[in-house]
Amino acid sequence: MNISDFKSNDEITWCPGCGDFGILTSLKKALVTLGKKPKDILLVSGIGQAAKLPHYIQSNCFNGLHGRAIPVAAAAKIANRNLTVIVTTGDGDCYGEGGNHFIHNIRRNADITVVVHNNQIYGLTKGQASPTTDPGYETKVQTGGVILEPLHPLEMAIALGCGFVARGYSADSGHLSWLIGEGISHKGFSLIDVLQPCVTFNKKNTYEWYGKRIYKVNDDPAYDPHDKSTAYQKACEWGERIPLGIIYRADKPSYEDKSGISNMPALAEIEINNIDITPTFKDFK
Amino acid sequence: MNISDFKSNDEITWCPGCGDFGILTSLKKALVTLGKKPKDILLVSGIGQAAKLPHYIQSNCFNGLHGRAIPVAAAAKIANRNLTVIVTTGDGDCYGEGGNHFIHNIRRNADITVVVHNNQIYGLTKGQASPTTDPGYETKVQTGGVILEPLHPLEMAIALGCGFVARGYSADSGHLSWLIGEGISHKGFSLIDVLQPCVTFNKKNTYEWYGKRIYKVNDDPAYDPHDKSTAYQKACEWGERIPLGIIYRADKPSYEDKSGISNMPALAEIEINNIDITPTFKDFK
Amino acid sequence: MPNEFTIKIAGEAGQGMQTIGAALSRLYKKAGFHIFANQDYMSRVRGGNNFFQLRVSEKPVFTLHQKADIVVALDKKSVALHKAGLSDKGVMVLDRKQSGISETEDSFFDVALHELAASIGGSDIFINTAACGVIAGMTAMTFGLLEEVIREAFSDKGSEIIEKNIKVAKAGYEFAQGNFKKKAFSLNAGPLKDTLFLNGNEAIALAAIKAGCKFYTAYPMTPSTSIMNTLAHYAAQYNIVVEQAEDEIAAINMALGASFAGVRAMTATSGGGFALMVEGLSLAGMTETPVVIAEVQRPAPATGFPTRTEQADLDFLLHAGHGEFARAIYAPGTIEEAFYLTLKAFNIAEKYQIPVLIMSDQHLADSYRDIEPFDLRRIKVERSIISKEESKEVSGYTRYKLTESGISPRAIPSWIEGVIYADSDEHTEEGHITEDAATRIQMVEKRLYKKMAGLCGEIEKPTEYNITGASCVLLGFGSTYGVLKELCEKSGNTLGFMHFSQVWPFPAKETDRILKDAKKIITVENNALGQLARLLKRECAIKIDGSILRFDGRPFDLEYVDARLKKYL
Amino acid sequence: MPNEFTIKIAGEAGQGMQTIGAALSRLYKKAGFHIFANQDYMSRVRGGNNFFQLRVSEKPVFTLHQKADIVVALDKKSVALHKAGLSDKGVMVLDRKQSGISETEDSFFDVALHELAASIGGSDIFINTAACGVIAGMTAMTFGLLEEVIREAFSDKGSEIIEKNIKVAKAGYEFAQGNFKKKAFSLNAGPLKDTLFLNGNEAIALAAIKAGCKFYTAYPMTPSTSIMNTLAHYAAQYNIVVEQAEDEIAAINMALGASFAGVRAMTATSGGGFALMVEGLSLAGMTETPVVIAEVQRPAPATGFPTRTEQADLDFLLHAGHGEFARAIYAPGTIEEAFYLTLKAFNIAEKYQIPVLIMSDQHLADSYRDIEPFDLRRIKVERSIISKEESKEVSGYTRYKLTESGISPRAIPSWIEGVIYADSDEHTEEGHITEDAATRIQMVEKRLYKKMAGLCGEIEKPTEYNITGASCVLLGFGSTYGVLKELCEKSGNTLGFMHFSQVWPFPAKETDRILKDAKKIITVENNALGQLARLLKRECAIKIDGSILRFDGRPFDLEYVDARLKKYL
Ligand SMILES: Cc1ncc(C[n+]2csc(CCOP(=O)(O)OP(=O)(O)O)c2C)c(N)n1
Ligand SMILES: Cc1ncc(C[n+]2csc(CCOP(=O)(O)OP(=O)(O)O)c2C)c(N)n1
Ligand code: SF4
Ligand code: SF4
Ligand SMILES: [Mg+2]
Ligand SMILES: [Mg+2]
Repeated sequence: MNISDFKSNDEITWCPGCGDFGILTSLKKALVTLGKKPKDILLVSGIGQAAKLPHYIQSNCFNGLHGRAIPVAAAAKIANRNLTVIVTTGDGDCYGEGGNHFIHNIRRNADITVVVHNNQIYGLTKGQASPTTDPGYETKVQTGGVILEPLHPLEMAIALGCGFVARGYSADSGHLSWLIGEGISHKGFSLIDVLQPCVTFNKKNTYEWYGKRIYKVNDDPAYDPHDKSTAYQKACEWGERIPLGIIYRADKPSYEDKSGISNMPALAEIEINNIDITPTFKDFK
Repeated sequence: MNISDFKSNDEITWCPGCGDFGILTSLKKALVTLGKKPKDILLVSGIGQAAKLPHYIQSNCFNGLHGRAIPVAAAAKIANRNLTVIVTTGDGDCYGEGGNHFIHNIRRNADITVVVHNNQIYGLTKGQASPTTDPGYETKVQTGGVILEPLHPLEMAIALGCGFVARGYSADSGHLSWLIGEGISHKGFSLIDVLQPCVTFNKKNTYEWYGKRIYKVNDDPAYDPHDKSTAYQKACEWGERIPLGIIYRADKPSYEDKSGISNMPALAEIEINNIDITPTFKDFK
Repeated sequence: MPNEFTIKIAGEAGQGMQTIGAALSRLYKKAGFHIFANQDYMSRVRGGNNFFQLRVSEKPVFTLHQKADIVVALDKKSVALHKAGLSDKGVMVLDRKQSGISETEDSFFDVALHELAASIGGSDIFINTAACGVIAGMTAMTFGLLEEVIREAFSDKGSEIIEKNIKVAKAGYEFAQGNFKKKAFSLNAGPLKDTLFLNGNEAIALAAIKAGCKFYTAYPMTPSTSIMNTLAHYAAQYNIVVEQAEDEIAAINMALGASFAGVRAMTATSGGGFALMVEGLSLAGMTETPVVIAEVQRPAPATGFPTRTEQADLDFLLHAGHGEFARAIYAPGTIEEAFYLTLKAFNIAEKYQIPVLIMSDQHLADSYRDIEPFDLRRIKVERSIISKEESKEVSGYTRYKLTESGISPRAIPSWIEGVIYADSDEHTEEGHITEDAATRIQMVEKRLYKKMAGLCGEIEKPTEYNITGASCVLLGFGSTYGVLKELCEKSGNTLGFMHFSQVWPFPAKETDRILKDAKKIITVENNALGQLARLLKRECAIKIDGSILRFDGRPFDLEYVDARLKKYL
Repeated sequence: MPNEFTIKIAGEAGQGMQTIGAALSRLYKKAGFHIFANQDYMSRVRGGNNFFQLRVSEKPVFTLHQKADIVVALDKKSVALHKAGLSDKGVMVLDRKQSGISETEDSFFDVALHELAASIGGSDIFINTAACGVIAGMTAMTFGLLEEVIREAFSDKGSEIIEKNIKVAKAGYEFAQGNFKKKAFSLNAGPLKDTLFLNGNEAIALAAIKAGCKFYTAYPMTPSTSIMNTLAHYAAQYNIVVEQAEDEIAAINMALGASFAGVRAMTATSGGGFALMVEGLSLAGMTETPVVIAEVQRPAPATGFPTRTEQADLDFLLHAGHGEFARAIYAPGTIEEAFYLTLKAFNIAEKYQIPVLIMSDQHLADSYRDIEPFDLRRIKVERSIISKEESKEVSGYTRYKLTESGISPRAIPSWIEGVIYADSDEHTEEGHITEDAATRIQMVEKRLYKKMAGLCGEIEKPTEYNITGASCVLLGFGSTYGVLKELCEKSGNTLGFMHFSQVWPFPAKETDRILKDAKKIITVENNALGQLARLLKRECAIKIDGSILRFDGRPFDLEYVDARLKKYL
């Protein structure tokens, strides 16, 4: 498989210069590197600019409701564990409308990889604040500037016990595709929050703004993503310097392992034509 | 005002021995200590055993939908900031069905106090796992024992930037009523997670079980709840020892302050009979 | 009350009415009687007042009476609360001393249950067993049968406990034989039959297992939860994943994800939880993903009466979801229909790639009846996917291919060589987002007109009984089946009935044909608006003459309907 | 096309069609013409093909034509896409060089917009201004008027920018005067009027301000978002809190919390978001908490066409929510109705303590018309709470006191000395949880029967036009008002219409009375099921003869309906 095998015929509708392009490329690269076939991949998304991504890649796709990608993805994985399941979602989709599924699926820990196109704005609906919009940023709805504390996705994920917590940058495709590859290889829920400039509606967190601040934690050989307390400190960093990389890692059994389905054929492949329930009748006699 | 002024005539339907009684008493005590009047208090709840509490106390009450107490409470506070708004909710109500509101209202930071009766089980629906049920605990639904990572409410609240994060114990009413009082006095979203034995459905986390493990962080004069990293470490503690007390504190402006409504009359009191919108017509000419 | 009697066991939540009821049910079943049992309980775990009611008969029974012949009052409150619910010659079994009741009445049969349990068993916990013994004695059962029931019930508790229970039961039995003088409650047992005894929720769960449901997800909500409990109990044995969702939105979306990935999937809830699934229902319609949803109704709005019964979500289920798409809604009237229609629901959902709803209610969910074992050949599992075998041959696959029937062949991801795009936006045949007007029209026709046309060819036939002869025809759907049936049978030729176990697509033509000469038509509905009557008005030509409605959270009983029928006859 | 013409400005998202449209609208309005403007856009931020369409007329206009007389094609794709949409003598304004179009056609009017903007303004960004100049020239406007419009539009941009724009506009204007030879597009201006120019969403927002809404919360969703934008814009000035919710469930529950606490509260969304509010709707019904909800429809199911129009949620809104409770649903047909009915919605919601829905759609939401300034005396703010003053006298308050009207006096927490219990369970008059059957019956009667009876006395009168004279009467609700009105007026006496701006409670008796002698009745609906026809079938006695349906996401235009009417005439 090479990059062109993942090319979709659908027209891309993102704005020129949008950070989403970099994520698309990085994802394709990661899939090529991992040697995955389109037929074995399932991309699940909600609604938003980010959530259009599955149409732009040759792979299975379930483009569902705004905010509801993660439950679809987790269940699809459980039902057919032969699939490599990846969620492409936005900061609104995942942390806003979909917040409850985000929390509880970290706990559930099915083997899915969640790539959040975090442009710190609602792109598709034309520029309202998202949960990660910086305080003070003015929009048509937040006319006096955002007054809510931004949501800290990495801190939250660590607090919830997520086993793979990473941050990438859409403009650094080499690094991002590596992160996505690692996320997919991690068994369990993997979060990759991706800084993604929205050139149309986010006039603050631009390529330049991010470019000045980002650095890679994994460049420091002493950085140990397995150490929760170091990781948590690192996750708190946001401002003058913004860390990229695998911030936190913990190995823990996945949902599939704990539920026992890892040792069964994929549920979808179990023959159902002649299930005999008569042995159970005795319990109702 | 004294305790009897807060007595409701409604029959209490909790099981004898339920931890909820201790919470009810503690709440009343706190209100007496703070010198609040029933008419100025609004208790908001969802559905569950915990959520029945507002009926058992003389005060205003909005007993709404399962999982949806917090948005009701935050908005009621914003609309009528003369009210002291307290949410009484369960671990399922608040962290399960209501998880998304929990997250985002910590960010919103309206001045409400959220008391979570955390019995680590769904009581009213007869004993299914809640988000905080200990791993391995068997129920009629979790027949092989709980396999999801428990949700860590205190860690999460800190990660979200909650300004008041505390844990109480229903059987220690003196301490709990102090915590509730502090929570109410804190300006902004206050979380008080209360360990609450469910004598009917939680056969693991009993009075005895908790009794052996709890200790009070604020007994240690060196403990500084303002230090986020210490607080986060403390919040992670669960097992042989379980910390009680004010785990984390941070002073930050409330929603009311940031939105400017603190400087206005309560919204509910603004006269609306003769609003003149003609000056605005010019914008549509 | 010839050939039957009704026993009601009442007390506080936690006093074990269900345990007694279950034991007595087994007893009478073993004795060759027919049973209809229903439950009335409050939304609390301890205290209050609940009851378990058991109608025991020589002939099959399908519904309940308003009054009980024997009331077992396990606490003081029950005596006062259920006195009015005693039949003419009814007997109230009570422990006057324990309940602190000084007065006495003709109907009272005082049994020192408490003392009996304590003195013979050594503990209060034997009260239930003592009560069983008393009832067995009062109803002329042989003690051997009761002993059998006790041995089975406590089989995993060790012999000491078993023997103690038997001793206590015996004492109660003998006390009744010695002291209960009225001999009103003796029936003639029929031949012993190999029947099943289960409730509506259990029937739905068993059908889901049989249908090959491999992924069940739900958020607990009374009165639907026992579907999940039953499936969880058998999950390991039948290779089913039962996953408690974080909320109902997750449940419906998980069910859709699992279904898309290739398994048969189901969820269940009650009205409030279903309200949260409405967006997902619309998603199922748009993405053409099969899913089976059981909505076990309870009185609403909002939280309402969490543990009681109502049929007020008919209109809601018919029209839930933004936009227009095909759906099917079944409304089983009996335990048997609950089973067969759930099986059918899975087949239809998969065939038409639509959401299928099973509309039940607390009364059907929690009521038990003895029934013939299910005929497992009656409805076969009919798969409507491209099988793994066939998948090898597939090329150039498009998920939403336009076809005559509106149904596009459905492939499973990873089975075919190609890829599958499912999409919630309006989409092309490939499943990509489109803004095209012509495509939109084709897709609406596919999802709505064409699928509805197909579904109309597979409508479940309504039950008809004595339509032409009757001077009044009663109409109902869902759990009212039993009361309609028994009333009509008892009425001689006066009454007829028609029962709809499928309410969408509605069998409009069939109904007009069947009812065209009906003299008078009355709907019987557990709601306040007469929603079935409204639906008939919209869908059919026939005229409805009135509705008998009940919306106090309680099920219909024979006498309730009978009394209200008078004005129409 | 005597006395009017239609201009369509088409191009990629981001090319500024709306800017041009807005400027031209102001221009023609200043010139004394009447305008109806509608928008067609895709669910993307850049690229694709969108258009802004402007109907300019000597007489008031309420709807659109299928074809445009002038199409301004801002990119190559637009030329091909909109050629078929030109009227007989229509002109396509295009920049052939820039768009790379080599062929020419009779209808083409080639203007080197790009060159003109670059050479005179010094930058591409002046293309829009250049286009305005050209159109002004083609339609015989005086340049002074255009200059005025430009000065106003750029008033905060500094004089340099203003002057540049004027220069570019002038060049375009002169080019058109010099080169555009057909003089088809000259109208006679009427007297200048002091009208407003706004769209349906803006009208709703202004009404909310006037009604005293102090808490508005919503989650962004096209096409409802501009209600929130408008309110946010004026929030500080009018002391309103506008709070973006984390999801729609939060929005409805926040609105209820604020309302309970004493303010008038509102939320808005589209079908998918409303689906998430359904449980909250039922909560409003049960707790008797007033709330106003605008549902601005778009084509569904699921995500559907996010930026297009449909009226397919009628059935859904009528029946949304588990259980039975009273609601009112308005379906404004014009900008004016959007305003007045929103005002009424707040009064009715508060008076009956119920949820009130405003059912709009993308077409009404995004379409502009020039209208008379709202008559602010027509609908007064009518408060139905116990005022702060009155609260001092209140004692022994119970929230759900049973009354003749079903309406219990509503106190505000902290105003009265006592306390208030609101409850989602079935409750007593005090608002405490109950399990009592008799109370249940009283409360259902209160929330449903009694309130509905009251609401039936305040139904908004349907608009009727030429019912008796017509050989065919058209029925519609919501945004179809304009097309019905103009068609009928043009038809002489052939057509009549009846428009429902309130669909629940449905004016059934009124409708039967009005339509009893109608010769033929046809509904005109932007949906696939003919939902209005179904509703009429259920609620009324009259017979519907057919439906003209459109469900491709586009609004009706005069010619579309006219063509489909043929078969009925
Ligand atoms: C239930 C529902 N509510 C609201 C919307 C409208 N909506 C579509 S995308 C979106 C936000 C997108 O933001 P984000 O997820 O950050 O994606 P982005 O466009 O920024 O990539 C919203 C609010 C919807 N489609 N469905
Ligand atoms: C939408 C909805 N889903 C489900 C329910 C059923 N339900 C009522 S209470 C409850 C759980 C209660 O658990 P918790 O919040 O922990 O309260 P507890 O009873 O343990 O105090 C559930 C699932 C409901 N009422 N509404
Ligand atoms: S609006 Fe922003 S996020 Fe959306 S495509 Fe354009 S640049 Fe990207
Ligand atoms: S079930 Fe548990 S939580 Fe509920 S009242 Fe009983 S003891 Fe308390
Ligand atoms: Mg975003
Ligand atoms: Mg709990």
